[in-house]
Amino acid sequence: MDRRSLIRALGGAIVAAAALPKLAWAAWSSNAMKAGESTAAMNELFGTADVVASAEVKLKAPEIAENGAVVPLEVSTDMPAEQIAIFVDKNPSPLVMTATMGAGATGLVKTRVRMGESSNVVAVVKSGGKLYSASQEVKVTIGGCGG
Amino acid sequence: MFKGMISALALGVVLTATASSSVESVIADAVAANKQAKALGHEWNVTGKAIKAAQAALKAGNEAEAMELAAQAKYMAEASVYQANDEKEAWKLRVPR
Amino acid sequence: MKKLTQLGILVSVAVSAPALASPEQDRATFEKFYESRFPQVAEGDFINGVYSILPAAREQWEAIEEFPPYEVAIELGEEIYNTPFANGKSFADCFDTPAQRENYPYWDSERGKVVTMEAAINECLVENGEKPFKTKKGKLAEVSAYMSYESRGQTINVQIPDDPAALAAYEQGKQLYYTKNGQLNFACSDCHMYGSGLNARAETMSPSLGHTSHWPVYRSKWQDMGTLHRRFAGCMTNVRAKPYKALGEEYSNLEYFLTYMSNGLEFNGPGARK
Amino acid sequence: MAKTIRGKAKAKNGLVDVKLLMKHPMETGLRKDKDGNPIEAHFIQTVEATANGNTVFSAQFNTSVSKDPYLAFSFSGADKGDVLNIAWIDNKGETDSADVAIK
Repeated sequence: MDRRSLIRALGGAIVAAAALPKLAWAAWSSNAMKAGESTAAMNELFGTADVVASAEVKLKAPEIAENGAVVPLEVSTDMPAEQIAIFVDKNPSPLVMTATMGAGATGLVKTRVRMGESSNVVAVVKSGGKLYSASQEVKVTIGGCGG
Repeated sequence: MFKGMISALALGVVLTATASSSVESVIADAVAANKQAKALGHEWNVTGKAIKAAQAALKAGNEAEAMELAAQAKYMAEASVYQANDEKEAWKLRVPR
Repeated sequence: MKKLTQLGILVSVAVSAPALASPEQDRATFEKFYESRFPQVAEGDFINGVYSILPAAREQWEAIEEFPPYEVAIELGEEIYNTPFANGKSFADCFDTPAQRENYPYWDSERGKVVTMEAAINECLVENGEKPFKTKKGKLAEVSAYMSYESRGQTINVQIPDDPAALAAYEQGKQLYYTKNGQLNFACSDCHMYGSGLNARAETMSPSLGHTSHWPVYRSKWQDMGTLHRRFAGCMTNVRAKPYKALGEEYSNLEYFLTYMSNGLEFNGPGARK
Repeated sequence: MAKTIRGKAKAKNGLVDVKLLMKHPMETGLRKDKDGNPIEAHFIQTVEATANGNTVFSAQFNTSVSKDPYLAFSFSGADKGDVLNIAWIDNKGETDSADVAIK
């Protein structure tokens, strides 16, 4: 299922779903994005939730978030990576983002995410068609010292 | 020490207030004391709200609640004046030598 | 006869020598307090606030600093700085260079008051027939962010001239710093001196040495830039006191005292905080 | 649409390090405004980075990505002087794009 046929398949859905804007590039994986639970989101995104924890995947995440609205995350791997996805288990929609490595891209993604509450953060790397993961518990505290 | 003193004083004020002066005069005392605290630079941001709550309860006609809120407002206003006067000298103790 | 008068002067000076320590003695004691409380902090690193004493939090801060949210404000500030007023002049006519942090806050003897950089920005507007900016955030914070960015690396060097009124302003700022306020009954020193490094809920109290080096600040809590006086007001609200006015005398004197305490350190604004 | 994309792209021994900051409210649709009515979801859904004609990196964001999203990645196959084009589209169909010079 390469990208072009994916778009054609989704293209049909989009037209059926009335006046959504015609997306020129990779379609937005709405089923995966809307899934309310990590495993379901993973299944929607990758077609499987069969993932193995691996030291090859490095997830840099804070133990205690300075601010739940801006949690800096970094996922990196030396494996040849096709896709990287980040899940925050306890978020309303756990799939936070997914990145597809294009021509020459290395296995690296940095971003800043929102976390509603303390939760396990899972990074999944797709390499050679298989899924590898790393995870870490990130605590989110109620900010502020008075008031 | 200071915290314990606050609750003791609060209890004392509430009891005597219900017995004697009416709600308006307690509110007036609170407003006066709060103005004094403001002049001394020690107005608390909770006092104004308590005064408004007391005035609203009074307007709404529930006398008992208004008295309770008025007494709290008066207590807070007077405590902030006490803090201002006490701190005129006390701050020097915190300057490192 | 001349000798006698000299003697007279000498005596009067000795008698009226201020019982209070001089600002410079205050500063030395202030600095020694923090250097002995946090010996692990490298020379000059206090300008990074709580991140100078919290390694884990510092890592997250450095990740944010890779592309800090205040960069937007710096660009907007530069635009405003160079945009001519209705009368054709611009901020460039008020300031010879945007890098002004090292000249502020200063004691203005004619007007008898402390002038902060943010106040000078608004005064420049008023002098040119423009409306002053709002005093806690928005355009004032943006112009200040641009000017602070241009001033990075300048040494903090607040002067207290030999003028009793200037010394009084310094003493008022100092008194405010050590005075308990609000229903929670805290003084700045309770948390930021004697409590520095300890936690209030999940927040670690930052040390006051270097406190005013990195303003204005983009706080992710505000999702916005804010000036130092916005932070003073926020902190006083935290202890349930009614805050004073931004750019008012109380906060300007407090900034005068606190910045003097950090003399010798470097300006590194604008900053990013939680 | 005011310039919403700020980028830094540095080429170093064959790799280009890219850092992006995009100005966008990233409303989750779960927030309410001052008078209590919910604020509509409004967030960047896809970001595409192309250099020398091919897509080097693309990302899909969900509502959990922070306001003014930050995105960093690295790729090989371009050098100083080349241009990296960044484009995004959000759930309302609004878009913006910008060229980032590789230094």
